[in-house]
Amino acid sequence: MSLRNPYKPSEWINRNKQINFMFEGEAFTAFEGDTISSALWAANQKVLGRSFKYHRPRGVLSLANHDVNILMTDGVDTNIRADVVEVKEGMKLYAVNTKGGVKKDKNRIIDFISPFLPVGFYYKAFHKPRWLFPFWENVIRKAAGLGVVNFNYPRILKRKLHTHCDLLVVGAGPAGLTAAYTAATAGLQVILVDENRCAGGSLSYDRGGDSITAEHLTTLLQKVNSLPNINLITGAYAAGYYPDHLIPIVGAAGITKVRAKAVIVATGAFEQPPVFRYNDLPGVMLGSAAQRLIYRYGVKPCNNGIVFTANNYGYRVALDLLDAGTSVSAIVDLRSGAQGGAYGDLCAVEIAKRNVKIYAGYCIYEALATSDRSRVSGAIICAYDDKNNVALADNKFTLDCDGIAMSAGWAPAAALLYQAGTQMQFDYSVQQFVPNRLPAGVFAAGKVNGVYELDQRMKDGERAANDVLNYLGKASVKINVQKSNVEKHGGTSPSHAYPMVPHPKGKNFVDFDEDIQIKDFENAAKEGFDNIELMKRFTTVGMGPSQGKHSNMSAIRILAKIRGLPVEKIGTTTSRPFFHPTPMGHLGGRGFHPHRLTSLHDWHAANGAVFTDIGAWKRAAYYLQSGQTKEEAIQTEAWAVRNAAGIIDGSSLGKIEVHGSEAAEFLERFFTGKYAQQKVGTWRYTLLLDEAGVVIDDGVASRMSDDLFYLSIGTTNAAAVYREMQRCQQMWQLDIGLVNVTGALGAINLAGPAAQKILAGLTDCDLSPAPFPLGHVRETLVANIPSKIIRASFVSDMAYELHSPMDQVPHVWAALLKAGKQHGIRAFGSDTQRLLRLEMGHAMPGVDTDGLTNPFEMGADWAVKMDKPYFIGQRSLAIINKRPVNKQLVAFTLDANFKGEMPLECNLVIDGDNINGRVTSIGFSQTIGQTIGLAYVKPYQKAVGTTFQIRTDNGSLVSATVVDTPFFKKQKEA
Amino acid sequence: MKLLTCPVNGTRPLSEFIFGGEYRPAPDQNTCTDAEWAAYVHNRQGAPGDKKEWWYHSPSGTWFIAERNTLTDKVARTYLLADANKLAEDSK
Amino acid sequence: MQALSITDVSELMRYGVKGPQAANWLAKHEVVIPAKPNAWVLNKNAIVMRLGISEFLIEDQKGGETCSKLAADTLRVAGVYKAPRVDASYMLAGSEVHNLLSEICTLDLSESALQENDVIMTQVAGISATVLRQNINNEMVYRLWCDGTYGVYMKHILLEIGAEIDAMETKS
Amino acid sequence: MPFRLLKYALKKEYPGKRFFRALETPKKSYDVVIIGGGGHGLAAAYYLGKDHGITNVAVLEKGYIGGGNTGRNTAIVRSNYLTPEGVNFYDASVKIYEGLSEELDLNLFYSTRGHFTLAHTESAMRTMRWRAEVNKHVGVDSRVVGVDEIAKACPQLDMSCSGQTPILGALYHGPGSIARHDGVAWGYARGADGYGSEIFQNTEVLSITVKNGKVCGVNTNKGYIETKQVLCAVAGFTPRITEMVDLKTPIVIHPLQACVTEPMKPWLNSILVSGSLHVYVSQSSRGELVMGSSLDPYEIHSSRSTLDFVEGLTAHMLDMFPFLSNIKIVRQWGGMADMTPDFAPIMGKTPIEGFYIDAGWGTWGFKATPISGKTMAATIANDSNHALIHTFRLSRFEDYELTGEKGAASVGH
Repeated sequence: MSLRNPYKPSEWINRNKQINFMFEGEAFTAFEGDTISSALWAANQKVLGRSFKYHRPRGVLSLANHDVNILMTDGVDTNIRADVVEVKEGMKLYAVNTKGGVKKDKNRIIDFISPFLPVGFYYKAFHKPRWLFPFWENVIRKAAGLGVVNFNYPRILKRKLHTHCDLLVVGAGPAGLTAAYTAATAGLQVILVDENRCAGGSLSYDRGGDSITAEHLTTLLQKVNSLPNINLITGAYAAGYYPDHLIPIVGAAGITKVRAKAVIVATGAFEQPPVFRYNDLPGVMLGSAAQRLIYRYGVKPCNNGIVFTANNYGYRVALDLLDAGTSVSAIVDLRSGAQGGAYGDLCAVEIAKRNVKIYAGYCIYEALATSDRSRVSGAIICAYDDKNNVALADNKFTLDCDGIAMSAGWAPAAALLYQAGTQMQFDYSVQQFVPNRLPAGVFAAGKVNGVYELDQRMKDGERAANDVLNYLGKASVKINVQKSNVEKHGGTSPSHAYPMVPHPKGKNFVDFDEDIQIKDFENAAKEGFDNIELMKRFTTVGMGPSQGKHSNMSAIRILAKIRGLPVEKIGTTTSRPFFHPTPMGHLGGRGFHPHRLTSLHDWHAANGAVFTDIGAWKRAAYYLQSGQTKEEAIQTEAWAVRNAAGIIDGSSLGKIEVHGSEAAEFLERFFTGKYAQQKVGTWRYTLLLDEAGVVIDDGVASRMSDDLFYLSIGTTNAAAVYREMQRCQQMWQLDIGLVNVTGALGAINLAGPAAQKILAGLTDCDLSPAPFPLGHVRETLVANIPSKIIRASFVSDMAYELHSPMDQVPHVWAALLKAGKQHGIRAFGSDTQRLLRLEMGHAMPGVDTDGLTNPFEMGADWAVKMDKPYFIGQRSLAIINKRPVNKQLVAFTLDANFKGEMPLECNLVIDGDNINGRVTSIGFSQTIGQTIGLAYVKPYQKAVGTTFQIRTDNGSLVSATVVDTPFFKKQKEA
Repeated sequence: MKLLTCPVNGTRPLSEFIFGGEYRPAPDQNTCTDAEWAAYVHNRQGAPGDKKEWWYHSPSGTWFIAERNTLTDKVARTYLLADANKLAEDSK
Repeated sequence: MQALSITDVSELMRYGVKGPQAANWLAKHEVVIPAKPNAWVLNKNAIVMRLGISEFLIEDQKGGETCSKLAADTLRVAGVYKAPRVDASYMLAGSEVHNLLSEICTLDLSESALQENDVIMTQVAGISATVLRQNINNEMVYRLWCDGTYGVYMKHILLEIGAEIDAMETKS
Repeated sequence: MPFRLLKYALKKEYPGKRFFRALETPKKSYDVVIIGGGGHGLAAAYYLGKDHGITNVAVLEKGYIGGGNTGRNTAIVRSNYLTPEGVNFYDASVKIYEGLSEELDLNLFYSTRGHFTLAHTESAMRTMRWRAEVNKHVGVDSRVVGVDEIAKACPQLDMSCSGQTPILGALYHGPGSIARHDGVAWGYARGADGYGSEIFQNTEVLSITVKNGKVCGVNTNKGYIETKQVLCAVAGFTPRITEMVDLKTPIVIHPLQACVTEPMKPWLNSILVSGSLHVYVSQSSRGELVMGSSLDPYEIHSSRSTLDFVEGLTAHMLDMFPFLSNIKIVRQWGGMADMTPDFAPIMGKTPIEGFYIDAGWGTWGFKATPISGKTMAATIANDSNHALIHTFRLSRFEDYELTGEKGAASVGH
């Protein structure tokens, strides 16, 4: 039997387009615009989900994403929120978390044993004996969880955009629409966002059986649509509030991060279910859910309904039900004072006219279920003591029904306000938390502000907009802007102070996500969890996917009752993003993975380079020729450097110019060495420490003129070192200028016995060692490109580092390859470079040091000039110097005939039971014919000739002997 | 994301900045004791309150000082260290 | 007007100089400089950008020769530091240009927020970049510079997002 | 169904006794006052009673018990540290944890899952080997494993990480576990209360009286309490307490954030950490993915959340698990981590007689809860630093003897 009603102009469905879909193996039809839940409800399907813990049958509760009674999978996606997700042609849907289907879920057995699973039961069982817990844990894990993850789900990268506006209004109900219109009329750029497919908020469903609200909606939408400076975004939600008014708007297509100058939160309120036994049966739903079914989807919530109310709103719901063709057999009003339509409410008067029986001062003591427990079939009703909040169950009677609409009150949708730092206070006139002190630039309007009458909500929207204009200094003469106060609520409270019906048998649910009942709170409190946060953690109330939207307020009221305290003394739990759970594909979105390439990148790629990431740079680690292993490639490249020539692209090196009359002074303060007397045309080693005396980086300073040094810095640290130089200059204010030329200049290192010959053909510079020895620098043309030639010895004594404009480096590279061809030149990569520098005995900061190593331990005493007036780290070194050195970096070799398991970097140096240090660098050197390395040892082991033990991965001990550096003594010229 | 105002480049989201720690003038290393120096190097004013801090605007390479309350995360003002030093000179 | 056009103009000549005397030095070479920090002027067919207080980046537009003239002066002067540059440089235009920019930059680059002569140094697609907007033949064009070593990456991102926007345009 | 459940259900008075007494006003004096009712403070109270018979103890908590970092962390327990001292200390903690549910008679859901620290670079692989070798040396089950073994434990993991940062291997740590963090605080609270310690919630320390370099009492919002021994175990609030006694420390507060997805059926059994991608993740017994990232880069005394944290984390999670694109993040939160420059705690005696510190727990405090409680109790009882915490003494900074954990600068947790 279909519950679909005839066409209503308010509806969001397109009756001209039918949609076919499957649910649990059965075929159904829907209209375009139906949500999955509305379509199934229209088809009189009421068991649409199973609860998380007890696997109880569940149907529509809020139809607004304020609960997760109905979660589905379509075989691809999981945990689909059927209440708000539109049904699509061909969908094959199943409820999640069932065993054997939603109707016959085998796990429903858990509901019957639920007395054995009281609140926090899992803390109290399964842990003895200890060895059985893994078994129980497995059982529990399988029972918990909701949907099953689809491991083949595609990666989705949603767009993440940034946008800016004067005012963001969240919520396009009467308050939000009015606020946006008012602000936009005064010239503000406004973004108005609403999570629903259509704007209007409660105007789109809360009709009270009349047409006035519909007229308001039409008028407001016309006004809003007429202004070009309002950007109305529907079907997207404000997911959270972040500092300085940053609010991500999450929609189907992606995230828009709105940076607003001011925000109006007009998010309304969540209707709260009253708590009574079996209030979770399919067919028992919130009044607002019933209205949403009626007006948005043209669906009758039920045929014969009872309204259980504790406010005037229930009477509006009753009128809407009647309007939809539902017969209303009774209104059960918790309030004894509501007798005969008291409180002067017009709807109540109208109801009385329609001969609907009103039981004032009564409660639904218990909902009754059909024999298959699949839906509500009636209600047991009795009088209710509104003072002591107890059901007077001695005289109870039963009414049949196939649906119950509940209206007991509201909780403000104040998540964004809380996240923004709003102080809330409890307002007894509306029995609700309302904003007390709002942060600068954040405003509230409408129900979230405790304003409930429609006229007043619109006025409140206007007031909030005026407050914004004042705040932004945009108050214009045209609009009478004055700081006004929120109008106080008159009449009866829209929310009942304690809409709970105790029942000795329980099953009166507070949190539908987690199946939490009143007694769970009582028990938790009795065990000492009587602080709202402790209670939340112990009972898990509000911790499910709907994050307490329909349960937190009840939890607070119950705890207040238990403790005999007023509600405001209980406080609230902290509100955290997200307002609705937000997909990772939206949040992750398109990731930016910036990387830097040298101008030789294409050449490397074309020549078999295997790249490695060093900081943002992609560097060639080695070049793999066909059939080679990595190790073979490295050895081939190293062999070329030792016996012919090699070139490496060093363009990722940090390169910094220090100009100015006090450039040498700057270097003397910044590094450990001395530079004042350094001759123009030479370079010196640089060692940088931090203030604690720890080694940070090393490099080379070339003096190009009296007032210009050219620094080469390791790739990894280049950006940080430059930044630190800038910071020091801020403090020291020397007559210098820093120019970072890292990206502007490239570098090639040409090394090997044939290096001089190769280079000689490309430059006029006299390269012979007498005029141009190691340690010197020249500026000249290389292959007609202006370049610096630095005779550094990092990988070889016979090496020339060529620094040229980045875009000219390929030209120089090609010229070198061409000139070197007859000498057997070969490109080598950064992994090979590490072996070569090891052969030279150079320790590398970051590889041969860690975050605590000082220069004495590293063996760089010679580079530290303690007799200078100052350098960074000097004072700490003076302290460290008074203490014995605890470890020492030494060079070692393994026996030339060593054949066992090769020690690896970070294998430990072991002496008996003690860890004495670790290997920091190790490699087999073909040139030397031995395995060589650097390791930390205890000072008693540092003398050349000492042997020490390295323990390999498999536990065997390998003897190593301390030797002098460099391993590779002297390059013979070819 | 929070906004921070670079005194040269204006207001930008925090992702454009690098935190450089508290601005802490060092004691005179020639006259202070070892313990004083060790305390300077390692210890911090960890309690919440108004602090002077180094911040670096990455895209422009600008170091500046921000006076920020570490409890409320509110920034009272930002300025270049040199400007502040000059101001202090002038007022002497 | 095209929906989106992305043009790589990295081949244009550029010249960088900084230091306390840089402004005077440029004045001597008859280069008009912006009066305020983080602003730009068009001078003799060259975009002259003042980056922060005392750094300048000049880019010759087609037919300009300011950069080559400046480069010819190799004399070092106190307080004037040549800052050699290899930039990647792009022109972005079209009706969808803000759509593109809103994904790669957090800042408000609309006409109302970015003044005609503003230069901003910010992050674009996660890296440091310089941005301004320029009116060329009555079309608004956004100019974007970043370190040349990021050029391949930047171009890739611009084209990837551009293609997506293009696809959306075609669909709608 | 376990017998104990039946027992609980059939017992008339289902809810047991209060876990700890509801006390409002402290007495005039106590032998020991513990500031901070988190896991550490409560554990110290428990072991003071259990190991040392010291029961005239007040635990002062300014909010509710376990409401600080105890209830905010991602509940990972492991001992695969870098220094032998660190490994020994945390291993002792793991050993207590393994029997703690039984000892406290509360199921802490201590679940040994195995812990993989993924390495995406050669240098990370070297650090993994370093840690593995030190762990092995002191008898802790850690080893460097290859991609195959990772894939066996977690076949869903994309080893190429979407092609961005391929996984080369991992440090595997067998004892790596997760636990129900709140339960740890509640269990210790019940135990401490059972020995006679008195727990006061909503009780804030306003000042501490020190005379002649000795502690004599604490002033609270509920009056003055005389005591000669005060333990400061307040994590993110440490600098506010040490300021009261004019004690200088290196501790600065940085927020650490975490987030959780909606529950799903179990699929992730291991605990995974990626230093390069700044991700750590495990699946709770409820079915949620619990995830964290690295520290926020600047000092702030607030547990606020940021959007860029969750954007960065989810992007990296999707690099590892691309199929999670439509799995939803339910909630994000933050805690205040009390960071030290060498990534190790500060524990033990201080220059102020009777003032003991248990701080600097940064991002690694939860796993140390039992052992810190035990060693601090011993330190207080004997007025002498327990041998296990010598490395973590406050004076190491003045001595330039920072702990070697600084050597391994990768994401911890």
